[in-house]
Amino acid sequence: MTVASIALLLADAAPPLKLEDVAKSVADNTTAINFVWTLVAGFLVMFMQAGFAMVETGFTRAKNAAHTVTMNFMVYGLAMLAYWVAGFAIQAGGVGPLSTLGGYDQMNRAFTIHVAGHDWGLFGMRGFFLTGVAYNASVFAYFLFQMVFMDTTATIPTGALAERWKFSAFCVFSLFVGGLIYPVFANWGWGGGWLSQLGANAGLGNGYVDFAGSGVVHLTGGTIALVSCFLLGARKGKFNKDGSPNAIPGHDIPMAMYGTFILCFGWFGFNAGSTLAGSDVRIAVIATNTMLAGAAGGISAMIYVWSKYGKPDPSMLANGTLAGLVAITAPCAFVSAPSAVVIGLVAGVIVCVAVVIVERKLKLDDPVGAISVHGFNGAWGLLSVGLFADGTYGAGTNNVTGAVTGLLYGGYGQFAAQSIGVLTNLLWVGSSTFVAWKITGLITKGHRVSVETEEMGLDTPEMGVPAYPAQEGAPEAAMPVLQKVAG
Amino acid sequence: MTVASIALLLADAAPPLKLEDVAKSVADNTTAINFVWTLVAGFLVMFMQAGFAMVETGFTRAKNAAHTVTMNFMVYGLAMLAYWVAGFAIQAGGVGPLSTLGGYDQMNRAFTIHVAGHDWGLFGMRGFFLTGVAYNASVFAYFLFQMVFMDTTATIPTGALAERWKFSAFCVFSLFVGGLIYPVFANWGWGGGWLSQLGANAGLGNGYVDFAGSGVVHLTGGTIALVSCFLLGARKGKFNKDGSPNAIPGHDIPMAMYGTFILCFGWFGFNAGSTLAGSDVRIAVIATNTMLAGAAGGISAMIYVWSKYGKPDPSMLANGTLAGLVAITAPCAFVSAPSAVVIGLVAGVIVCVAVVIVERKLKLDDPVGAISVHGFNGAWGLLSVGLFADGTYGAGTNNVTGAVTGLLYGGYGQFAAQSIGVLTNLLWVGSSTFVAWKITGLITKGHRVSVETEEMGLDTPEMGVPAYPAQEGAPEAAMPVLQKVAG
Amino acid sequence: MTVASIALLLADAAPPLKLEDVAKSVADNTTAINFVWTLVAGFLVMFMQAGFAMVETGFTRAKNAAHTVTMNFMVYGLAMLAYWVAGFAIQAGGVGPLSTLGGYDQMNRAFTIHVAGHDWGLFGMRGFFLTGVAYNASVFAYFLFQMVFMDTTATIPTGALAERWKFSAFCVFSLFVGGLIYPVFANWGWGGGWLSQLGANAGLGNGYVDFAGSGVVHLTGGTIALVSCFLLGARKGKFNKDGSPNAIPGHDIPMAMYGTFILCFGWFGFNAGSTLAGSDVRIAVIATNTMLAGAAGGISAMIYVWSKYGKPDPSMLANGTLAGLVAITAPCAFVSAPSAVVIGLVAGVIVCVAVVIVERKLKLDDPVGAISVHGFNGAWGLLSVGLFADGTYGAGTNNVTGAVTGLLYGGYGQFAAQSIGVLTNLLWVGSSTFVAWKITGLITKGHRVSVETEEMGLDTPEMGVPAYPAQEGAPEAAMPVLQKVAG
Amino acid sequence: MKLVKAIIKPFKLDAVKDALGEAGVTGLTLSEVKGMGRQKGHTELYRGAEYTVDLVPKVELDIVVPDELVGRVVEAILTAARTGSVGDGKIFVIPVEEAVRVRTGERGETAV
Amino acid sequence: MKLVKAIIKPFKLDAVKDALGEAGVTGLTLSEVKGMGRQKGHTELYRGAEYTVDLVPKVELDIVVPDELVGRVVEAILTAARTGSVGDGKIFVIPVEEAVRVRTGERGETAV
Amino acid sequence: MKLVKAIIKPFKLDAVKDALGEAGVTGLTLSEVKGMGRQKGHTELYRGAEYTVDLVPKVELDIVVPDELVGRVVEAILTAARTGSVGDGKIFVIPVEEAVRVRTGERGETAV
Ligand SMILES: Nc1ncnc2c1ncn2[C@@H]1O[C@H](COP(=O)(O)OP(=O)(O)O)[C@@H](O)[C@H]1O
Ligand SMILES: Nc1ncnc2c1ncn2[C@@H]1O[C@H](COP(=O)(O)OP(=O)(O)O)[C@@H](O)[C@H]1O
Ligand SMILES: Nc1ncnc2c1ncn2[C@@H]1O[C@H](COP(=O)(O)OP(=O)(O)O)[C@@H](O)[C@H]1O
Repeated sequence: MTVASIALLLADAAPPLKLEDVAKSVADNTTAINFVWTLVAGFLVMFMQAGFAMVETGFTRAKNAAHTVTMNFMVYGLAMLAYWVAGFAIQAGGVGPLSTLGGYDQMNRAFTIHVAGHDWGLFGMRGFFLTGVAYNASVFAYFLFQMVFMDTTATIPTGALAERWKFSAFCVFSLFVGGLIYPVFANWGWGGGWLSQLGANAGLGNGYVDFAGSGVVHLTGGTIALVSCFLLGARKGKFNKDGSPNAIPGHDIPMAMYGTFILCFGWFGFNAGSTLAGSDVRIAVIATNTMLAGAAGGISAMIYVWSKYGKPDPSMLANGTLAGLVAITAPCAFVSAPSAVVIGLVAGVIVCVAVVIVERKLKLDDPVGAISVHGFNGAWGLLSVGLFADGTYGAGTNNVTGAVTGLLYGGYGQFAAQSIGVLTNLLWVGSSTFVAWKITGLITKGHRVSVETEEMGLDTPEMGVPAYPAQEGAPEAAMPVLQKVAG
Repeated sequence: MTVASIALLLADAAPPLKLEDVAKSVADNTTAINFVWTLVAGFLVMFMQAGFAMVETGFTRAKNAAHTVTMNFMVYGLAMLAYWVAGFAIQAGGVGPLSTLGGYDQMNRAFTIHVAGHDWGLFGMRGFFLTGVAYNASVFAYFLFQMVFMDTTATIPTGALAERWKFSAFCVFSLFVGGLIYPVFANWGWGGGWLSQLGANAGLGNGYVDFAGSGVVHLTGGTIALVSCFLLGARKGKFNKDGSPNAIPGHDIPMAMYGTFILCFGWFGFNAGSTLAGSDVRIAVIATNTMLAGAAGGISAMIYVWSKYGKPDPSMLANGTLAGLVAITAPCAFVSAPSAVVIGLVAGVIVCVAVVIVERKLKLDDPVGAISVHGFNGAWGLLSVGLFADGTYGAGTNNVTGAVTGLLYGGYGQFAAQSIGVLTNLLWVGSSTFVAWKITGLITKGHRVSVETEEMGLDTPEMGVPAYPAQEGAPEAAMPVLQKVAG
Repeated sequence: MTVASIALLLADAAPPLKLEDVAKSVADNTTAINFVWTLVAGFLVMFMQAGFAMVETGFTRAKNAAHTVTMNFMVYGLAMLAYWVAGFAIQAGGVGPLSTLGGYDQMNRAFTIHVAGHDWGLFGMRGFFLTGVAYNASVFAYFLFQMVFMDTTATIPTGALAERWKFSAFCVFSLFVGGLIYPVFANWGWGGGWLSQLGANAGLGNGYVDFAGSGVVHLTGGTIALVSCFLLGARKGKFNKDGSPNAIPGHDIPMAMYGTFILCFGWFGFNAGSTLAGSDVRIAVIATNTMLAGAAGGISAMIYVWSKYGKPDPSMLANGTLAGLVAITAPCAFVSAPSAVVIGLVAGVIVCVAVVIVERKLKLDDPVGAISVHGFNGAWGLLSVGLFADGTYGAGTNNVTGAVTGLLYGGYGQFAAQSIGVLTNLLWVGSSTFVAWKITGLITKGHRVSVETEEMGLDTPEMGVPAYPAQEGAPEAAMPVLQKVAG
Repeated sequence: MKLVKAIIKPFKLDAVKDALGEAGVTGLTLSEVKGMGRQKGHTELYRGAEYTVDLVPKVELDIVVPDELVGRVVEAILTAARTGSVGDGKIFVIPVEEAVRVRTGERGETAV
Repeated sequence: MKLVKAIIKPFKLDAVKDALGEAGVTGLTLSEVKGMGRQKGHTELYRGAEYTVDLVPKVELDIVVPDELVGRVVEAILTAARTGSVGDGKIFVIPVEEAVRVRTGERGETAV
Repeated sequence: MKLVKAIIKPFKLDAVKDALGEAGVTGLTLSEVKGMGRQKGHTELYRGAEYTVDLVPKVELDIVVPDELVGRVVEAILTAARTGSVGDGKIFVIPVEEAVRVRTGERGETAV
């Protein structure tokens, strides 16, 4: 008797319960759980935009606060539309069937090259504007989740370039980040591209493994910040004639710390959501590791600064916490709790040291520490997969049978793949940033505001309004409207 | 062999797995998914209260900030209790079985009138105080979700009336919004009332279709704001003798933008949660459309203002983003991604034009732009369903077989139903606001604070405390307590 | 024909669908729903840290704002690591199988004593560092959820001790809270310890019942605050020579209210998440009751203050709302909506009266009202379970068959169990706080900053930086870096 | 030259600025200050405690004018700032020995 | 009349206000200022960099008093504001030629 | 003694402080003020409405110096604060009759 005959047999019953139908409903439930999880996680990641806005605005001066917050605000929409037009298609074209989201498999269309006996993916070519086969719930869920990740990257450089970047240049450059720079690397790491194939094609562990994006998201953001911060130059007054730096404290430390809490909150979505599956109970391990590494980063930064300068420096604590979160982002799913704590502790120290290196060796002026937090610790996060992955999770990742295993557990190839990932990121993101920066500069006639604007503060000349108008004009005065506009 | 005999047959096994039982568990899981989704979405919508509070407080002056923020804070509780006492019962009495939430069907009891051969619902009559048959998990889930929507409406007018409204009048008036004005229209649109029956009873498409409330929530809030703003009059100093307006900048632009980000975040719950079903994968399309339209609104507002005044105006960007979100709220489930972008782009321009119309033609003083954002774009959102709905979703909505289809896809009746919805909203909400306003004025001896209070700022005279006490009194001084109270 | 033969019969079909497999998948889905629910709820609770930070910082003076916000920030990580090292194991060792999270049962290992014919649990002994059998997804989910609850407790005293507590003492003391004080009581109430056994072992209702922690979390926090506030002494200037108090207004009332909204938002996770099961539809009742009680608390506080002083006091409204939330935390699952409203209304009045008692009778200086909000209303919440539980839910709680039933519904024993819980909390938490405080004082050479530091504000001397540097130093000046550090 | 120092109610600032302009004043320097005087301050309410704040927000205008203008300037302020209720403020006239315009180095009355 | 301008430590404000009241002062104007002087400022720490802030928050009191009261007022401030450590502040006495009460137009000593 | 009151552009503060130090000034008091004058203010944009703000942020320095130092102090400010564009600010010199150091009670020039 075949299933068909059972079906037949059930059919003449009322109600005609069939095992297949029930099984189908079960699968639908699993899909629904994964949709709910992926979307809720995506919402949390989107909310991180508010956190970044608060951190960056708090760490800059009041006279530039409207400019900083508006960059943070608009980068969300600008990069999103560029990603919707082109970026998503470039990234996702080789992603394969969306197995946890119902298995939809119509998106595949990657540009590949054939080298050394293998096809290596370079970029995708389907899904522009989310039309055609991309007008599908599974694709939309995937788009939303990937979009908010991209937007995290796009918002990172705004902090490093704050207090002197022309708003028009910011607008144009952000389109490049969302439409091209990020998507290409994301394709290589996550969209089935060549980095992810390093395992299957070249035998390096599971290939490039970057669970939630220490590399794809944070190192990319950090590299953009590094190159563009170098090209833009320091704020007036940051360095003295002799090259020694000055401190330029931000104007609202509590706000920066509230923002950091929002980031801690959203990061749960960032990391645990990256399973794209609520049905994968590993999400609990991921979320817990994320939490522990963030705490550890804050604590080690505090201890480091306290023992060095005699006081716990709130702004470095906040950066330390973020450093821990950035670092755990790649390894979160593959490591034990003690490893997560170690990764975080190291990250907290790295960020403190990196801040000094960036400022005093590289002579770069990064007002919020974007390069140190996202760049240095993004790289550390990628490498730490290659060190601490304990072989308990990730079997099948990137079409490689074994679980992800780092050096400390005997997996040599994995560390190599991770290292290649770091270098590739620096090369691609660095060079494409350079080109996009130059093109942007041509379009917007330069990247830098005038000296007068910088002295006065960017808010009124660039944005049209100070951040705190009552502290600027007369607190009581209603200001007569200059130009009447016909309704 | 019937199902019953299979059941029998399974019964004598150990463990006695039965297909029916398994199927029941599957259905329970689906219900659980929908509960989780609906509740989480409801929580996100509740959180929008914080966003509104920040936007409105940031857009008003420091001397009125405690008053503005406290209105935003208390409207949540005041309108909630009025809704719990009466509003929910009025709204929900004709809602039918809560199909996605377990199918509970005991809430139905609507007051209807018989006209033109059909019964038309006017209001519900069951569920007061959430007692009796309403003491049920499904009803509570539904209540929570509907409550937070109502509270969004209730909070909208506080922005338009800020900096001059007596706090006592605010308290009383908010009870009317939560207990009567909103619930009646919500019944018509969502509770099985006559607007929703325009399809089944009068052949107009699927009847009034307003997926997540461009009309029920936002246009209602905007109409209340319009009428009450007219009745309350402008702030002292807003208009000159010759009728020309003055600009009165708010005191904290970054806070307004953080608040807008919170609204963007909560709006995912607002729109995608309105399926009341995590098991409906369309949630991904809804959430993505919501995100795109918000971004598009911000960008088109920016471009519009920038090209008109030479600078991107942060406060209008924020309003533009909200305008896009308001507009997509009704059509979010029924349109493609490009349509969502178009709806958002148009909304961003509408809000810029509307702000000028409201201020310079209607001579209304709306400090935060509530009428322009929620009123004008609420109407635009409703109409855009009738234009852009592409017939891919919503079959069965309001007991009409076909999917929701707008003008551009050949659905003429739908546009008519939407237009009737807009007009009905203006009529009912406008007139009931007028009456409630007058009654409130009798109870609280007027709506307007004294001239002295307005000059000095409402905070101390109305609320008892300035928003930023250190900027008011002596920063260091501990103030002796006047009146001792026996514990 | 047995199930086995059906399975056989299905086996020769392709695909070989088996009822057991389908049933297993159904159970997996239920587990997944519960994981998603528990984690999302846990994330929301974590986010409450931001809310506490805003409330406490807003309610303190600008010159201490960096200190207050940094205590709130670091308590999260410090207490978390102490809990990870030891606290969790102490708390969870008698928790039994994690039934909603897949039924994992390897964590059990409690230290018990045998008294009056029963084994009574005192503390757990498994799960240190989350290693060994604790390296498991179910345990990690449970850990995350319990951790964020503990952290709520740990953050409560920082408000009561603000503006005068040495940061080093704060750091050390927080380790005691997370590693010992909280976990022991949490074991007694939630970890299978003796309080929870009062029903099964001593016939007192369902034993100590504290659904989401009015007692375990809030009363514990309040008791720590009470004792340590007494030991630390009042802020300079708080009391006059004659013992009469002075008001010391905080510096940012709107921020405190935004923070309160975040707490309202997170509290949904706090209470409804405490089912650890999205599959339990009671979550809707819990969430709705939570919402209603918070609203009721705010409103009754407003009415009370308004009628007493002639003005609605924004800071008391916010405290009233929190009081309602604290009070409903224990009974939220067991009571009807009208009872929730009554519990909240009473809580709003209690907090107003308690603030006066604490300040004018006990002569304690609690800048943010932590003792009144969390202590008094934590106790009220515990007792209200014993009064209002209506017997519709909680059957089987603490291994007692019947549903949880309070005095008003005939359940006498329950009220007794709750009262024992309150007393036990005061005794254990009070005495262990005293000891931990003294030990901390030895380590950090006292708890109190110098008089000069307190006069100048704690920010610069303790933390190294003022909260709002531009208001302190010269707004424009970039400050030369003193000490150069070799990279 | 004299320094005319006027302490006024904040919401009168616009009117006073206009009146000064008409009186021929071309420049002034303004700061936000708090005043204590006959105007009694007010009661505030914070976390269930009432207390009195005896400091009232005021705006202070510093206007340096040639001697012959002092009378007109004082009159202009008097008229524009007066509401008739306690706390309207004060005007103090203080001698100035020299004024210098930073931009040009001009001295004396032409500098103001 | 004289303008007594006192720059004091912020936390001494309450004591000074009380002492002035006892000395017969009925009005004053206060502003928050920053001072530089012998008091050396302090070191701050921001994102891993130590730096010195040489501006210290102070409160400045402007009190216009009849000539005969100047001595008592100065004494009152001296006593109330002194802590004995560097940075206690300064008192400057500046001549005032005229005082006007805006509310009434009164001039001279009765105006203050 | 004289009170030298200098109103300057905020971003010139550092340069002026340095120049004053070289000129022998050991103490000063600073406040953030807003100025109106020839410098025309600027246009701002808020919610779709353009408006002019005629108040410009400035920093005011109050420096009390012995008579013989006035010239050098004024010169130092002039040189350090000048940008050459409108709005560079003013320096006013006002007589001071007495100075007292709160900490010690010292009077006269040694007090400043
Ligand atoms: N002796 C004084 N010295 C300096 N400022 C004063 C003096 N007396 C009053 N003021 C200022 O003038 C303001 C108004 O004075 P007040 O006595 O309240 O009312 P009125 O000017 O109507 O008599 C005060 O708030 C204070 O700023
Ligand atoms: N020459 C001066 N002119 C104006 N204000 C001064 C002058 N010298 C000092 N001050 C003010 O007095 C305050 C205290 O002076 P400082 O030299 O630090 O201590 P002390 O008064 O104990 O000698 C300074 O912070 C500054 O505000
Ligand atoms: N008559 C005046 N009294 C007091 N302050 C003045 C006066 N005129 C100008 N100021 C101050 O000097 C600043 C600069 O003056 P302004 O006329 O704009 O430029 P400039 O000094 O280059 O002529 C003003 O912003 C104001 O603060």
